Amino acid sequence: MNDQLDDMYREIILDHYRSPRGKQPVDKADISSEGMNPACGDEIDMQVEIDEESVKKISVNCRGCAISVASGSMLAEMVKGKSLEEVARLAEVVRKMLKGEGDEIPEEFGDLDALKGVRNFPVRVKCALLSWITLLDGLTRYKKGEGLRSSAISTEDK
Amino acid sequence: MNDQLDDMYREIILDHYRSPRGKQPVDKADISSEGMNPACGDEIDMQVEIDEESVKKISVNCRGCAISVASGSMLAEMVKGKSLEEVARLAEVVRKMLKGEGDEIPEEFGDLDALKGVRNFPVRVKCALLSWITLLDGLTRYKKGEGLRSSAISTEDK
Amino acid sequence: MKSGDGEKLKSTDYRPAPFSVEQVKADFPILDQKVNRHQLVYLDNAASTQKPRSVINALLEYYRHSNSNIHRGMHTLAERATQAYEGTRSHVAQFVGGVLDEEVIFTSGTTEAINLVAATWGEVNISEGDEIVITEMEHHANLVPWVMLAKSKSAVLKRIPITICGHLDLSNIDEIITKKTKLVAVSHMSNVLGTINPVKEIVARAHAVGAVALVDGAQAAPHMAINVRDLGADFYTFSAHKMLGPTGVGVLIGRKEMLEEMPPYKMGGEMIREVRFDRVTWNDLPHKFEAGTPNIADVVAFDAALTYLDEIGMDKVRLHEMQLTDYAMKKLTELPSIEIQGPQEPDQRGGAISFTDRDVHPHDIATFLDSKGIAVRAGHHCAQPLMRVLGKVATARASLYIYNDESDVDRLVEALVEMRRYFGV
Amino acid sequence: MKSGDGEKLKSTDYRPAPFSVEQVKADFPILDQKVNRHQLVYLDNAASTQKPRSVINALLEYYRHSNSNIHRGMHTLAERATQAYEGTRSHVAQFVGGVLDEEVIFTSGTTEAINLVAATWGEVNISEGDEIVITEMEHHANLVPWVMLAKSKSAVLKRIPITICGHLDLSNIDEIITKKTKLVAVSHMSNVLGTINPVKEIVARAHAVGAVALVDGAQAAPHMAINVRDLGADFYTFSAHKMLGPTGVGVLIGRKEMLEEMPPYKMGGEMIREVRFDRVTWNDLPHKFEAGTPNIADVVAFDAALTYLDEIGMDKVRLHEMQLTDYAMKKLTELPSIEIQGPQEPDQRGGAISFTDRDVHPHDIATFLDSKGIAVRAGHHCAQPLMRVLGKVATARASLYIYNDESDVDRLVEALVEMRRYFGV
Ligand SMILES: Cc1ncc(COP(=O)(O)O)c(C=O)c1O
Ligand SMILES: Cc1ncc(COP(=O)(O)O)c(C=O)c1O
Repeated sequence: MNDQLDDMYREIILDHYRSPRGKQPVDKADISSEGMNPACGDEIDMQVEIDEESVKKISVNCRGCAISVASGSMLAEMVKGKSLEEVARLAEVVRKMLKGEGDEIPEEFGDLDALKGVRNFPVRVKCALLSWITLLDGLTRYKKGEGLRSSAISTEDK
Repeated sequence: MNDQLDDMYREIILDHYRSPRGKQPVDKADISSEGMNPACGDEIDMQVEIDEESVKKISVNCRGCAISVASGSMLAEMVKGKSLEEVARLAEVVRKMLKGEGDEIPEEFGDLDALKGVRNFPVRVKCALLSWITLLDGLTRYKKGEGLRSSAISTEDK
Repeated sequence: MKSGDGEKLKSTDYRPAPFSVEQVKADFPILDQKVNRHQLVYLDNAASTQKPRSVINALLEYYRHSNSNIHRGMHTLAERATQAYEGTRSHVAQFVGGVLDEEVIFTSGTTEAINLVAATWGEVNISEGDEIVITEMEHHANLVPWVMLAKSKSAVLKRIPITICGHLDLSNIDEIITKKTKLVAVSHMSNVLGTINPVKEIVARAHAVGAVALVDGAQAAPHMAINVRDLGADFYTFSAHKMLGPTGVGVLIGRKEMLEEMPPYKMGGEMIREVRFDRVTWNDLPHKFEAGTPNIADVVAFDAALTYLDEIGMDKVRLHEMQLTDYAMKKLTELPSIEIQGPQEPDQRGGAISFTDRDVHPHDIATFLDSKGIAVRAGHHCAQPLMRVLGKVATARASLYIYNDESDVDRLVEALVEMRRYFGV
Repeated sequence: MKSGDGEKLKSTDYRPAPFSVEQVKADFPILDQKVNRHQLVYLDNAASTQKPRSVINALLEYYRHSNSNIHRGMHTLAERATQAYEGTRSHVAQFVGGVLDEEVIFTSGTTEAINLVAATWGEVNISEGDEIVITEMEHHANLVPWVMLAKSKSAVLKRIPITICGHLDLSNIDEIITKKTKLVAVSHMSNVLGTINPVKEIVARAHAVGAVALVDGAQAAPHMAINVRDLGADFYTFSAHKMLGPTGVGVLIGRKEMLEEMPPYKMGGEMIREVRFDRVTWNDLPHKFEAGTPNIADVVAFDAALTYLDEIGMDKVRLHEMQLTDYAMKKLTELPSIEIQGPQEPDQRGGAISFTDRDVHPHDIATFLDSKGIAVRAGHHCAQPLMRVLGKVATARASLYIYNDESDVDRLVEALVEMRRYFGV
C-alpha cells in the first residue's frame, strides 16, 4: 500500500501542492466558477479570462488537500493558452480517466499523468476531480452565455 | 406443550366458549362499557344493571376467541348478584393473576381457576383480560358518575 | 426474468417444484428446529421471511471485516463499507428490472418508504379538494398515511372496492380515478387475500388523468419478477425482511425527476450539501433522502438475499409458489369447515392464504397450530378496513415461500383436522 | 453507576486502565486484522464503533432461532422475538438511569429520533416568533431539523456560542434562553471538540423559562454513565451503532406525558388502535411511535451491547477514556505542528480528538494514516457551522473507545511524525 500511496502522492503532485500555479487574479473574468466537494469540504474558486475563444488567463484558488490543490494547479498550467474546445476535451479526458471510465491520458498531457494514482483511493477521486468539473461547469455556462458564477457545482453532481 | 395447550383450553373453558352465559340484554344499563384487543381484533360490549350498589344483571357480548369468550362468560356468571365492591376486588384479582403479578385465585372463585393456563401463552393473556378490564373501566367510570360508554378501553392500555 | 411471465403460467395439478426445495430448506438454519416438540413448519412468510445462511454470514462478515461508517470515511474500512453499501443499491436497481442507482432510496421499511412519499411529495402536491385513490385491500402502511394526509389537506380519499372473489372491482375505475385524482396508491399483492392486482392497468389509468402512481410491492417483490419501469409506477416500495433480507431495511424506488423535485424527508448528516445556521442546501440523490448513519450492515447483507433470489430465479420462485398455493387451496377446500378468502385461481394470486374455520376462532387456530409446530398468523393483518369489508373480525393466514413444500401443507391440513377434534366441533 | 461520577475524576498521568483493555480487544474480531499490511488501529469511534463477539452472536442466534415478526404473532417464534425485542427496551430504560419502558422509543438512529421530535412535538408547539436555542457545536442531526422547523414556522433560531477553548459560553445564557424560548436542543458531548456540556445547568435554565429541553446524547451515552431523569432532559437521543450495537437502531427517550400528547410520526401498522377509511385512533406508547415492522434483529442484538457495557461499568469506561485522552493529548501536544481543538482538561471532555497539522491537509493526514493501518476520519464531521466558527475547512479526528490503549496512541503519534517526513514538510 505504501507503493500505492507513493503512486498517489508522486513527487510532482507534492510539488504542485507546495507551490500551486495560477494564483494570480485575472484582469477580467469571462467565466467565474465555484466548486465544492461536500464529502471533504474542499472548495475552489476559478476565474477564466477569454480571448478569441481561448484561455488567456486562469486563476485558481483551492482550499483543500494535496490532491485537490495539485490537480487545480496542474489544471491552471495545462489550460492556459488552449482553445476552449481543446480545454473542454482535455477536462473530459481527465474526468473520464479519474472515474476509471475512459482512456488513459495521452503522453502530451505531461504532469497530469501523475493523477492516475488517485484511482486507487476512490474517496480521493473527488478531490482530484473538483477543479476539472468546476472548469467544465464554467465552460458549459459560458457557451450558454451565462459565464458568471451561479451556484457552486458539487463533486456529488453527476 | 400439548399439556400446556390442554391446560389453557380446559374442558370448562371450551364449555363456556360453546355456550356463553350472559347473552340476555339488561333492562336498564347503568354501566355500558366497550373493550377491544387491538392485537387480535377481539371486541366486547358489556352492560350492567345496578341495584343497591350490586350487579343486578349483566349482559356480555364478545366477538373473539375461545379464551376471550369463555372469560367473558365466566365473568357474567361470577359477578351477578355481587356488590360492586366485591366485583371490583374480583376483577383486580383476576387481572393480577393473569398478568402473573398477584396471588392465585381463591378456591371460591370456581371456574375462574381455569383461566390460569392462559399464562403460558403470553399473547393470549390479553384475550382473557379483555372482559375484566372492560368491566373495571366501566366500574371506574360509574363511580365518577360517568357510567355510560365513552370510548372503548383497550387491552393495550396500562 | 421479465415481469409478469409468472402470471401467464397456469397450474392445475401439483408438479415438481422448479428447484430443489429440499436444498433450499437446508440453507435456512432456523427451519432445522423443533417447536413444541414438532419439526417447525414456518408459514408466516407474509409477515417476515427467514434468512438463508448466506445472509446471516454476510452480516457476520461485515461486522468482522468491514464495519465502519460510510461515505465520509478516508480509511480502508470506510471504503469497504461504502462500496458494499452502494453495491447493494446497484443490485436493487437491477432487481426491480433496471432503474438508475440514484432512484433507489434505502429506508427502514415499506412503512417508512410510503411515509416518505406522503410527507414530501404529498405535502407539496396535495391540496384541498384533490383526490387520493387507494383500494379496500390496503395494508395500514399504504392507508393510514393517506387517511392522515387527506385529513390534513382537506383532500378526498376514494377507494377502489373489491369483488366478492377478492379482486379489485375496476368496473367503475373511470369514475374513481378522475381528473381530480392526484395520487393512486395501490398494493401490488394483497397480504390478506393474496390477490395480484393489475397495477399496470391502474397505473396507466392514473397517468391518463395526470395522477401519480405509488405501488406498494411489499408482498410482490419477494414473490415474483418485478419491472418497475414496465409497470409504470412512479414510486415502488418494499421491505428486505419479507424477502430473505435482514430487518430494518426498506426500499423506495422513485422516478429521478420526481425525487429531485421533492423536498427532503429527514434532516441531518449526509443529506445536506451546505449548512449554515440560517440556510441549508440539499445533497444530490440518493443521499438527499438518506439522512444520518444508515442501516449499513443490513443493507450490505440484503445484497446476499437478492443474490439468493437471483440464483433461484424469480420466475421459478413464482412458479413454485403458484403450484404450492394451488395444492394448498385444493387441500384446504377439502375441509368443509374452512373458508378461504381471496381469488381461487393460482395464477391470479400469491401464496398468502387467509382462512377461517366455521367453528374455531382464528386465534385459537393459530394457538392450536403452534402447539403442532406450525407457525401461522391470526388477526386483522394490519388491514382492519378490509376485514370489515370481508365481515370478519380476524382470519388465520398461512403464507408460503421458497422453503415450503407439499409436506408443510399436509402438516397444516392434518393439524386443522385434529384441531376440530380437539375443540370438539 | 451514578451520572457524572466520571466527571469528578481528575486524571493527570496515565494510569493503568480500570479494566483489561487487552481482554476487551480480544472480544472484537474485526480488530484482529491487518490493513495495508499493518495491524489495524481503529480510531474512528465517534463515527461508529466496532462490535464485540457477543453482539454479532446475538444477531446470529436471533436469525437462527427466533426470527419472526413481532407483537401480532400467535406462534412460538413471534413470542420469542417479541420478548427479546421488549427485553431490550427494558434494558435501555435501566441503562439511561431508570425511565419507564414505554418512554423508550426505538428509531433508526439519533437522526430519526431528533426528526421525530421536530416533526411531532415541534410541529404542534412551535409558532411564529417562538425561539429555538441550539449551540454552535451541534451535529447536523441536531441542527438541520431546527433550522428547517424555524424556517417553516417563522420561528427564530438562536445559538449558544463557544469560547476559544471549545466550551459553551454560558455567560449570556439568560439573554439567549428567554421567555420566548420554546425549545433548547443541545448535545451532551461534541463529536468534534469532545466537550462535555453542562446540560443539567442548561436544562434547568430551559425549564426555568418554561421551555422544553432535548439533549443529543449520541456521543455521551456510549462513553459515560447517563441519568436522563437527573439531567432533567425532556428528550434524550442516541444511536446503538456508536455504542457497540448494530447499525440501524436509535433511541428516543421522552417524558411519558409529552409523548402521549404528541401526534404520531410515521403512520402504518402497529401504531394504530383502530383504522377506518375516514378515522384513525392511535395505539398506546411506545407503539404509537413505532409504525411498521421495526428493526427487530438489531434491537435484540443491541441488548448484548448494553450488557457488554454494563459488565465493564460505564464509570470505568469513562475513567479509561479520560486517562487515555489525557495521554493522547499530551503526546500530540509534543508535536509542534499539530493543533488540537476543544478543551484541554480531560475531565471536561471525551475522547473525540480533532486536530490539524500546520502543513498537511486533514484529508492527506487520514489517507497517510490509513496507509499505516490507522483509521481516523477527516472532514467537517457533519458540523459545518462549527467548522466555520473554528475557521477550519476540515479537521482530522481520532476518537477513542474501550478497546484502544496507549499503544494505539503511540502508533498514531509515530505515524504523524513519519507523515511529515513523507510530505517533506
Ligand atoms: C453528536 C451527534 N449527534 C447526532 C449524530 C447522528 O447520529 P446518527 O448518524 O447515528 O443518526 C452523531 C453521529 O454522527 C453525533 O455525533
Ligand atoms: C402489503 C404490505 N404493505 C406494507 C407492509 C409494511 O411493511 P413493513 O412492516 O416492513 O414496513 C406490509 C407488511 O406487513 C405489507 O404486507
